[in-house]
Amino acid sequence: MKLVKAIIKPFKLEEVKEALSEIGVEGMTVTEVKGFGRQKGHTEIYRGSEYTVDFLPKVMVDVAVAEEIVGKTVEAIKSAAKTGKIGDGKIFVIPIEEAIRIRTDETGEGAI
Amino acid sequence: MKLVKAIIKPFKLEEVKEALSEIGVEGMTVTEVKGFGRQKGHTEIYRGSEYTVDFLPKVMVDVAVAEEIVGKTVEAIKSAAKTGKIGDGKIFVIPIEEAIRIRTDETGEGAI
Amino acid sequence: MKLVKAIIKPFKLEEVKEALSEIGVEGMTVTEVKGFGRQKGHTEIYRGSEYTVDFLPKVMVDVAVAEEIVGKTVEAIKSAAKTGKIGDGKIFVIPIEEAIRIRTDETGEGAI
Amino acid sequence: MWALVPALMSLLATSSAFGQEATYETFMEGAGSAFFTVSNLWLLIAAGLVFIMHLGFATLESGLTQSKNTVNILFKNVFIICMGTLTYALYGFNSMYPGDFNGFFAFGSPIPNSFSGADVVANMTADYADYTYWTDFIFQAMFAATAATIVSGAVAERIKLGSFMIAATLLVMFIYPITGSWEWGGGWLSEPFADFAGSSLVHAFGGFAAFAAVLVLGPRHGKYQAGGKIKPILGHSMPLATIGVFLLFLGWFGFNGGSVLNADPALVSLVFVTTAIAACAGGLSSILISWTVIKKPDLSMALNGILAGLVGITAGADSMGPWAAAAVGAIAGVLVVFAILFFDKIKVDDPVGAISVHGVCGMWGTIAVGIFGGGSLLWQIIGTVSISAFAFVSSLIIFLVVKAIFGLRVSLEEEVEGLDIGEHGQEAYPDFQVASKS
Amino acid sequence: MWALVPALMSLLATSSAFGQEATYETFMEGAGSAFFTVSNLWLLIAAGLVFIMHLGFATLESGLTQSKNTVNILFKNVFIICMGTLTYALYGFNSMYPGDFNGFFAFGSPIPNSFSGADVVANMTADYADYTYWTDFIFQAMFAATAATIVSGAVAERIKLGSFMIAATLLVMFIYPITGSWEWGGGWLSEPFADFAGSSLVHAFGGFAAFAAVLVLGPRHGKYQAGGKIKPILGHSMPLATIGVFLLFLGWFGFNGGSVLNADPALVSLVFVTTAIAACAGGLSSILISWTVIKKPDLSMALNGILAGLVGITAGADSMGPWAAAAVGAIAGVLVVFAILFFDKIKVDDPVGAISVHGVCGMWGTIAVGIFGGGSLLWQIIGTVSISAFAFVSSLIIFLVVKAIFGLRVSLEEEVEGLDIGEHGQEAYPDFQVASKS
Amino acid sequence: MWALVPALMSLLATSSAFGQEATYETFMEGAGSAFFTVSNLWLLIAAGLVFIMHLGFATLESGLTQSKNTVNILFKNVFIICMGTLTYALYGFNSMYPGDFNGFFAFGSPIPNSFSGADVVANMTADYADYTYWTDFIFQAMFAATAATIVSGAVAERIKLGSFMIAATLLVMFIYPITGSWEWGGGWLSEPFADFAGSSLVHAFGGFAAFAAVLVLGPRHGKYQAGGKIKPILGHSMPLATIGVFLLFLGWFGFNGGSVLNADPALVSLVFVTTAIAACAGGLSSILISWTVIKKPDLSMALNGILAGLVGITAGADSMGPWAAAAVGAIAGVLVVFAILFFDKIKVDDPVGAISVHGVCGMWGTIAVGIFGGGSLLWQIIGTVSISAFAFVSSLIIFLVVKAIFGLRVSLEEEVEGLDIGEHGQEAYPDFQVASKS
Ligand SMILES: Nc1ncnc2c1ncn2[C@@H]1O[C@H](COP(=O)(O)OP(=O)(O)O)[C@@H](O)[C@H]1O
Ligand SMILES: Nc1ncnc2c1ncn2[C@@H]1O[C@H](COP(=O)(O)OP(=O)(O)O)[C@@H](O)[C@H]1O
Ligand SMILES: Nc1ncnc2c1ncn2[C@@H]1O[C@H](COP(=O)(O)OP(=O)(O)O)[C@@H](O)[C@H]1O
Repeated sequence: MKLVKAIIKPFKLEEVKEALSEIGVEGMTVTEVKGFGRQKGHTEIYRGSEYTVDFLPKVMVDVAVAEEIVGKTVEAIKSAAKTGKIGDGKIFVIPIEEAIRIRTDETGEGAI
Repeated sequence: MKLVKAIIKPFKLEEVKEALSEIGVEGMTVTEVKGFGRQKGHTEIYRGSEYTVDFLPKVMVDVAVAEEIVGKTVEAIKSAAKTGKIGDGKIFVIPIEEAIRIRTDETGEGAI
Repeated sequence: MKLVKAIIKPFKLEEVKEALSEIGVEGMTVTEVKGFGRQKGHTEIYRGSEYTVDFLPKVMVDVAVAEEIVGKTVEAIKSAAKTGKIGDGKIFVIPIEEAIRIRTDETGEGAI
Repeated sequence: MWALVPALMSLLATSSAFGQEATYETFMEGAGSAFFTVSNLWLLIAAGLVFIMHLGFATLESGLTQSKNTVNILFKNVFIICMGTLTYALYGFNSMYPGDFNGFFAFGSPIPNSFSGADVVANMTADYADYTYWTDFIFQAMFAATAATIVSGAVAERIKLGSFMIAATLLVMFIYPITGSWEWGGGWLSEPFADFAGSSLVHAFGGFAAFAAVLVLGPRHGKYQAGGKIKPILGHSMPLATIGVFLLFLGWFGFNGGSVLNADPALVSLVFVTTAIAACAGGLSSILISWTVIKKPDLSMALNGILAGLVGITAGADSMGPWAAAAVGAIAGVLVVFAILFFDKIKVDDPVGAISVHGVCGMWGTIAVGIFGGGSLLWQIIGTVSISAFAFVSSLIIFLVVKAIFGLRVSLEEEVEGLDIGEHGQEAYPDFQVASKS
Repeated sequence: MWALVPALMSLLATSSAFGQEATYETFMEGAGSAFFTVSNLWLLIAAGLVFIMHLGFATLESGLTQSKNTVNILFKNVFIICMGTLTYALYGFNSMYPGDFNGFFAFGSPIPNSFSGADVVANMTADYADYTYWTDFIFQAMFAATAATIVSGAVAERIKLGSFMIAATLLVMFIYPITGSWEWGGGWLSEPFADFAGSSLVHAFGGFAAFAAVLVLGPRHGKYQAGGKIKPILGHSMPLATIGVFLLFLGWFGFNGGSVLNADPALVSLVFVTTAIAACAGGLSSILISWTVIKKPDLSMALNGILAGLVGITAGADSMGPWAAAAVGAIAGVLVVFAILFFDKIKVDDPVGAISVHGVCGMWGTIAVGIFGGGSLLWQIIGTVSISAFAFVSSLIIFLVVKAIFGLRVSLEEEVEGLDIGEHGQEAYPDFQVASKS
Repeated sequence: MWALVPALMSLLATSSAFGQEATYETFMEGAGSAFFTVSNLWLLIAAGLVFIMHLGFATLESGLTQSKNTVNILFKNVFIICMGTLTYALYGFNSMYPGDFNGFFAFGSPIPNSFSGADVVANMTADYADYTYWTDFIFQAMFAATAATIVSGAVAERIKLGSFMIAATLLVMFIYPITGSWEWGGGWLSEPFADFAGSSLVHAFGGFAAFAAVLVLGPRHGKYQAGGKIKPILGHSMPLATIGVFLLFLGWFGFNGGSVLNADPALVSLVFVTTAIAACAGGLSSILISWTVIKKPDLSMALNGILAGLVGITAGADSMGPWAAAAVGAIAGVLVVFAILFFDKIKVDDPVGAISVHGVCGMWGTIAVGIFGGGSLLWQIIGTVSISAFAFVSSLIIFLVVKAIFGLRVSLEEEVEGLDIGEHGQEAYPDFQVASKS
């Protein structure tokens, strides 16, 4: 199993969720995060002083999936989240050694 | 070492924390997240339009533990977080290659 | 590639960000979290009842880096985040099997 | 006397007796009309000030409770002002001011839609009072719903919306006018008992009704834990709570100042001074006590202290000087801190401290008139105990009956999830990440 | 008659004719001055109450929109009150109250900087009205900006700041005084049409101007989705919205009560009663209807219901009794619920419900005077339709012209990101984690 | 003359001389009592309006500072109003209005608890003024605490709570009445210097006291960085800040309007107009300037501009016409923007801009009376400089002494963590995820 961790633009969340549903992914966990990268933040002003907000709001989607659909998952996220403009975000694939569903004690791929 | 990543119902956090303390886990990191899964969100209403809130508030607990207590840790979380109803959440076990305590430069299992 | 996951004190974020920039890390993702550990929370009071706030505000920094700069990255975070006082936080190194930049479809180390 | 005769055409459009019109005009041209006009205006403005207390209660109560129940609390407060005003027009006003009656209870009836003929003079001139019938109604109507609002805070975060709405309506429509008639309606308590603006009739009434409701309802889930540990359930916004207390302080100038029932310069100004001084003394003494006892300067206690001072001075704002008022307020500020700690100890869970602020300090304020205000101590005690006891028992019955028929508490699951989603399907702050609901 | 002669020195410091000073003094010593003084004071206080409605609008509108646009909404409201008061001084007041004119349109001119000689008496005593010229100006000025504020809410979350500021200025400075002059300025509608405090002249005017603006502007991105699905875009703070409605309710006592234009006890007190009763009836009927139709007790509908009742009674607050007012308010509370649902169905995107509350209920209130208030039904319809149509057409032209020259909408990207960053480079809540901007 | 004699029984209950009672009654029945009654009522209502300014300050200051210090700011504001009112009763009022004195300084004494015999007439009728002694006290008391409130904002987010409470008490109790007595108490500045409602006596006083306090205290950690870079520390809630400014604007109608000290129609209405116009002109000119200079329409600057206009017109609201007021306000709106930028440049860290708004614009407003209001320019300058300098020096001494004895600043760690946890052990928004504390 893998944990597919995608950092995307917030307004793409709905589309990513739908793309994942379509390929049969039934669960995911979403975190509001702040991203720092090539996309530069904007300048804000407060009582006359300018300052740069480096961190941009992003959304992190964590999806645990079975080995065989990792490719499809990455693909689904990628095409749903892409705008082609800087700051679209990243996907990281991380190994999961075990997964457990708390409610049923199921483990392994059945749990996710 | 492993990172035990548990996504649980928010009101179970206190019990999970206590269960972990009991088996000697001394640290953890908690994040507010939004979960999407088999448990369906509820319908809300705003000025006459109904809409479904898909994402439910969940809490993600990250605990780094030594190899030999991974089983106990998972067990502790599982029994503390279980209500038996849908939406109880998941536990994922992820490998950690190195751990460092910033304050002391300790590394490895001593650091966690 | 590795995911370097650092849990630090919030007011050290700026310095950590700069330390990472200096060694050439160009991106990172930051999450507000609550930490539980050796550093004990403080006592608060509400209408006459005392209670302990166990969870302290922390910031989690996720940085994906190429194998060869993992050491430098950990070092940079460590020295920037250290105050020497309890609660400085932890760094965990986690394997990443694949990384994708959504905008360009680049994969591997070029993506991060 | 008055050069300019106000156009009454429109008011009297539906009235048949055109010949009578002259009489209101005659009165307005006469000597007494200046004081009448000023007094009437003052009572209307005072009604506006009392109105804003409802916003004060709404913000105070929502500030001192959790964000997952905010829509529910706001909704209850919006409902209460609407329901309170209408039921008072329909029944309460004439039940509370019945004219000649047995001194204990009178049936109510709707206010009229208009006056005609001689009734205009009887109701719109100094023949009626220093203000018109309409002014009388609106000023009293703004007070009426307060009792329900006080209860609203104490039962927050766990009561079924529908059940609360029924119970609150019964309380405001039928019970509040009864005790009201005892004193202000000329009933058995009207002499020598003295409760100027309602330390007992409004506040102790509300506080003890709340007490009964909380006993029937039980504490919030998780508040009182095994081993006697108390888990504080924090209010979600101190700015909202502070806005609430300042608005209540402001409104109290109308609550007390308007209760003079005319614009008499000496008395209204004295009331403003005693009201403000008691409030400030209550705030300071609460700060002092909480700093000493709890070891931290507690904002929620300071806020409650101000309210305690205001509730305390309500009975005697017209009958004592500023330094006596300071004493009354300061004692109220101490009482409220210990009362809150006490009710928590005996596991009476009152999220906003309504029982302590309104119940305990309402009693204290009434009794204080027997100490500092020249009233009969015995009668003050008889009065406040009678009113509080009647409120307590009536409320107990109402809440028990409503509980038996409709149920009172939301399910544990809904309580944990929050009443905003459970009862309303709405969130108060959908854009913000709200912390773990526990 | 008056023993104490107020010191007028400073006021008249710049006036040349010292001999005239005696005349104002003479008037103030005379019989009529008591009613004049009270009435003048009441109108000034009423002006203060109307002023606070602008805070009500600011908080209501920002509460009912997303947190990423909060700075923008607050800024617009701050701008509107500043701009509205100054342009009214510069042009509007004298255009709206032109004295003798053709009945349809008059040019405006700045208010004077001071009066001297005989002008003092003509403008500062009962020769002018039951209040002074300055009182007249400030009371009317506080009303003036309301029309723009109503539009502000309807076009929120997508309009360019600069373009809005220009359109709002044109509307408030030049168009609002025109319809105003028709009725209040003694123009062609002044008889027998009756619009006491402005259900049509202020509210329907604002509502229909907003309607035109929204048609030109289009709905917010994502609101109306493929397949007819409506995606609700949630307001970010129900406490702010509730504060807004309570402040508006309070301010309405000044809005309607001050429109009596003197302190006549009978009429002002009747107006307070009808205003409060209609508001409460509107709130209750909206609660009832939304609970029945939408199946949940909806706070936002309850709040809109109160406003609907207030807008509804504005035209006839002086010409009907409390129970007629209750009927007017209750019907308004039903109307507003269906109007909001209706406008959403026809894809007119109005984030705060301004068109329904002010436009629809403004019309209803004006017509209701022909039913309950003894007015001519035909003339009431003619009046409200003329005013609404004129507002609609003028606003349509203004917004189309501004669109053609400057553009009206922010870019889609800015709309998604929020206007706070886009237009102001500022955030409303920088300390809080705000949910995914969508 | 007056038909209805108000019941004075209760007031006089403690008075021995029953025979004197008739005299107040006689006065109230006499001719002069109508104007007296109206004027007295107006001053009481004005006192209520000034009271609400304290809520305005509380919300403005907490809105413009970080969420980790919100409980602390609210607490200070609650404390200030309580302490200010009580110390003014205890000492300040009689020190500020000492009757005959040397013109520079007088000791104070407590206000009495009641009046009896001839004193009733002397203090409760036109023998005293156009209002009663109690009215005089409460109106002035509401002003008194303002000076401390102004300081409170400037020293926010880093001062020790206890030390602030001591310094503020000394300032309000002993120093404010001294400069107050110079002008309003009949001291050396009372002629020909003109400061109508206190541009200097209240605002410049507060602003310059704040200036001294900030110099002693130093800037917030991290504000001024190496290399001259300024790191803005953002206010956490623009809605709170906006609520604050609207409430202050409203309150200013009482602040200035009440300072007429009676209900004279011509003068009070002029003051309402000049006050509103100056505020709006200040808002607009700040918007314009900040848009031009900073390139963005800055809400915080617009809000400060309104306050600048209000502070500016305070000295001359009674002595100039609306267009002169517009000029005064517009210039204040420009001044405040540059003053804020200037103080930031010289590293005087004032989180809410109090020194610029109250200090700089208070001076400007006083001087403006010498330009537009017919005052002596020389004396205006002498007056405002004397008052500001005295405030600055006194405050410097107080804060230096308090620093030496108790320390002034919280530890760096506490400053970073926030004063809410550090000083109060409480959080303002426990349900919300608050961003990284830096
Ligand atoms: N090395 C990294 N480790 C973790 N997160 C990263 C890293 N680089 C970028 N990110 C995340 O991805 C987001 C987008 O990256 P950015 O460099 O701005 O644009 P792009 O994805 O188009 O290359 C960042 O805001 C950040 O949240
Ligand atoms: N594949 C997944 N990857 C990541 N998180 C998941 C996944 N499936 C479920 N979750 C998380 O677990 C929570 C509970 O899952 P759900 O399917 O609702 O119920 P259950 O845990 O009872 O199967 C979800 O809200 C989500 O946060
Ligand atoms: N085993 C763990 N797993 C995950 N996070 C941990 C663990 N132990 C500590 N942390 C995180 O590190 C933070 C600091 O740890 P703490 O024990 O307080 O101090 P120190 O880092 O000095 O040892 C905690 O607040 C928590 O967020």
